[in-house]
Amino acid sequence: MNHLITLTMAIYLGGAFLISLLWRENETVAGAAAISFVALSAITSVLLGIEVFTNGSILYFAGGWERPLGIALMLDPLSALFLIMTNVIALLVTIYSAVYMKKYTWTPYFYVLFLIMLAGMNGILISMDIFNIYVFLEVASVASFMLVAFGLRAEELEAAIKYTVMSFIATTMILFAIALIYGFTGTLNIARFMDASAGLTPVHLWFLAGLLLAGFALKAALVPFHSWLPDAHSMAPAPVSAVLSGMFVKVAGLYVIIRVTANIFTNLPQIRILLLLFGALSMVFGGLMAYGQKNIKRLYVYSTISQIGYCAVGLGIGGYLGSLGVLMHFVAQAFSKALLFLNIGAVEYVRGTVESDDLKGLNDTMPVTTLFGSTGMLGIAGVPPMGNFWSKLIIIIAAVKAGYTGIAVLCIVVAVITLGYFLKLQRTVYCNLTESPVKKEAPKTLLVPMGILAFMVFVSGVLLVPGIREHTLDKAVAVMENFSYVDITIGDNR
Amino acid sequence: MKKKGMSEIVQSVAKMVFPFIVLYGISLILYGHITPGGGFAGGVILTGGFVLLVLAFGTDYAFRILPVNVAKALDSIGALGFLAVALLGFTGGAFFYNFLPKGHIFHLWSSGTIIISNIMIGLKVVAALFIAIAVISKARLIRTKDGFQYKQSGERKR
Amino acid sequence: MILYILIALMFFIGLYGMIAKKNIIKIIIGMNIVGYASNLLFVLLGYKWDGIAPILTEDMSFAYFLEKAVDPLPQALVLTSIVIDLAFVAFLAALAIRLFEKYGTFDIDKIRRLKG
Amino acid sequence: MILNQWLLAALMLLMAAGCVIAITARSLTSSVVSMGTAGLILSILFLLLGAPDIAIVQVFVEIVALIVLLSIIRRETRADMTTSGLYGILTLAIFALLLMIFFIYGNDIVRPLGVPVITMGGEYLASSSRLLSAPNAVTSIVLDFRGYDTLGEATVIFVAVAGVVVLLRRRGRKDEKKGDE
Repeated sequence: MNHLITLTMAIYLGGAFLISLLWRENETVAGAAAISFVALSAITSVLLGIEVFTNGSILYFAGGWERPLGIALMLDPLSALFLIMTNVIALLVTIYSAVYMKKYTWTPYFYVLFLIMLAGMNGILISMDIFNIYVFLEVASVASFMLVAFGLRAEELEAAIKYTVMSFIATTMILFAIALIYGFTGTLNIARFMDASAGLTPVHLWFLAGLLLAGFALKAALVPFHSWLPDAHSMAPAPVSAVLSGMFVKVAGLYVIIRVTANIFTNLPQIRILLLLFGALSMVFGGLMAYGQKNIKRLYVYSTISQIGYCAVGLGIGGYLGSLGVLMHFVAQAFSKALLFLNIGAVEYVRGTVESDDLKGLNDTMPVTTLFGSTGMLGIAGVPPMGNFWSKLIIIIAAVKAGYTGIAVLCIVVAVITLGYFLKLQRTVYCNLTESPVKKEAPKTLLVPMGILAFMVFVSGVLLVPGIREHTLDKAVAVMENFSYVDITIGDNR
Repeated sequence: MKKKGMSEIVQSVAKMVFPFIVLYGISLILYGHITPGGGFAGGVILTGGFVLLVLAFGTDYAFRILPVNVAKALDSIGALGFLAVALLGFTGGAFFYNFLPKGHIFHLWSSGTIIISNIMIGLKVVAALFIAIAVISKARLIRTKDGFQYKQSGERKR
Repeated sequence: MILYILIALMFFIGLYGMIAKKNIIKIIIGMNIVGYASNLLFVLLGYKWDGIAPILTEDMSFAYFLEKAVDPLPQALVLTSIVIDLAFVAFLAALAIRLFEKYGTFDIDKIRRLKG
Repeated sequence: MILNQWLLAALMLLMAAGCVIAITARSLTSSVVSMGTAGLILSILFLLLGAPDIAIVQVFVEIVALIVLLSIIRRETRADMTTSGLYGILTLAIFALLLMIFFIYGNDIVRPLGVPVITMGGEYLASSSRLLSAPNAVTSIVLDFRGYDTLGEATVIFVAVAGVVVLLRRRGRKDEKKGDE
């Protein structure tokens, strides 16, 4: 069972190499192969997740070398949650892209790049070695640059170069931090570094934390570092946007920031204040920018920035409620963001535009798509039965309890702003009657993944129900709260 | 770069030097676990040899020695081979386990899977960088009245 | 210490090239220079005075090797990061060609069709 | 001790000078070439610092990067006529400030040169030839102990080259009009 931990990543890599070797010319076979590889990996990750949530974390050493020689890989409840989410969303998105990508040329290469991006994300999630995280971050990022520029239009290329340069700055900062970590403590393993960091001076800690946090905040697009995200995510093909906005910023940014704040720099509580500040800025800025957008994809992207801000705020507040809020918000957010991007992709597939001025009366022409789109929007806006409502509520309660009343008020205000811009969008785009409604629905292959995601958005709140919560989210929160994994990573030898 | 390549002196020197570069690259790859070198070093040196050919004779000549489809296949095969070495490690109990006998130190056939990995990485690096350089140096921009027109010189399919 | 300050200087030169310069080629050069700085930092951090390369030869005693050899791990990491930098250069070169086709310039300020 | 701090510092100063020229030169060709100079000095430094493996890789990677960069400089763009203006001065000022901070606190952040903590590295040195019978410790780290990193690295090259091929295809969408033929 433990061997499966590397398999999710290896399946993606093997799939990508095989597609580029055998089915470079054949779009249909490449698509089918990609779907089956992703499905295989999704099944594996669900199995792994069940194992982790029932029997506890898995520790694995690449090459069979015991520490400190081998690279430590680790799947604890926190990373298992992210892993399952990544691969399930990836499966739905891949099915969707089998039809959506038909208008692009060279789609086999799209699958190659897409699978490698997923492999990189899986690699980040299972790794406990900071240099390994850097390598797989680069794998995922480099693949995502290409995917952003895949359509080869002028704007897409422009977005790609901005994204590349900003991303390179981020990864260089991370690399410098890794060099300094290695130079001072002689280790690359996160858990061992946490042990060694007790002997470091505050100057050193601040320097490392600053570099790492700046790097990963660039990846997560928290507000002072957000400039690349609106271009890159709005210009990518819809399936890529769905994965980038739904999962990639959360895996490459949020997940690693959780690791950095909660598991590495535990004796530097001031980091949390910094995160609170960045989070509040992102929330407000993203919300306000989204209000004025005419391009619907851009609106969704600014909403991503705003919602990442919620996660950062929850992380900044900390404590049981804050951490629970972060994870719940992440789950609900990932499903609804992926749904929204797939939805707007379907609209673009049928109507050929994403400008809100050119789209009218979608409610009449594309009723099913509209239904799913509304579900996603209401989900993000935080209307009661959906998961986002509960997560926002938890974050607000946590803020009040921790004494950050101002932040709590800000969270409520931004929630209202979010509802506001989605209602505005609803009014102009979906409910505005056209003179002669002609029904032209998106193909079924596009609708089915959206339907599943819409269902997920509805039921994601179920994770909070007592009885289910104890077995899923609470275990992940425990990893963020007290570092139980240290016992198995450090304890047994050396 | 240019259609006909460089002058005759450069071309004949390139022709003489190329086999030695290839030989040196291969020896670096094979002896990577004993002496300085290894898959990456050998791979980039082999790429240097091909770069010399591309510069001296143009991309078409280089493509005759290593056709682009073969290079693409080699790229994937190298990557797959390295992944296969990693996955075959499961027979010994772990991902990337060195499952072959380690042999004697300072002998060529020693240290288990390292030599296979070296060959695979070398293949991968040379094929990948060759494709990158060839494709980039084949790219042409032709000036038209409203901007530029992109074209690959010597039009080949994929 | 002076060596580390020189590395920091090089890092900032490269970063200046990436952030303040507007030409794509200059940006790529800046990226490369930042890469040099980080690679050199890694190798310096593993260096021992009078160190030898971490490669055992037949006429060398094992104890001498263990005492004198420099840290091999940073070198392995640098190998990885050199190759990643090269990948960035190749990819950005291709991107620059395509951008020149669409915009007719390498000037980042003129490549600006997307709003804010 | 032939190899002292000042020799290394002199070489690095030369390298830094190359970097400054590369960033500031108006002519793009000369700036690319001075970047290449800096890279070759870097490979000499690697050789002096006991890292022959990466010295070899650095030389050839530098050449490949140089050729790639030179081949994309076009007649229209020989000179870099862009200016940074106030923004550039601001950036420089911030960097100078950061450099000052590093100058003050540097001793807290890095260990003195030449006395590293070789905890992990020592293990690798010992086990490379004992367990794997591979005398070259760097190769055995790259391909065995930390082979998993190398898998990621090989994937980065793979994906970068796939990206180059994808970026330089004729057209991106099927509905766009064909090229000139």
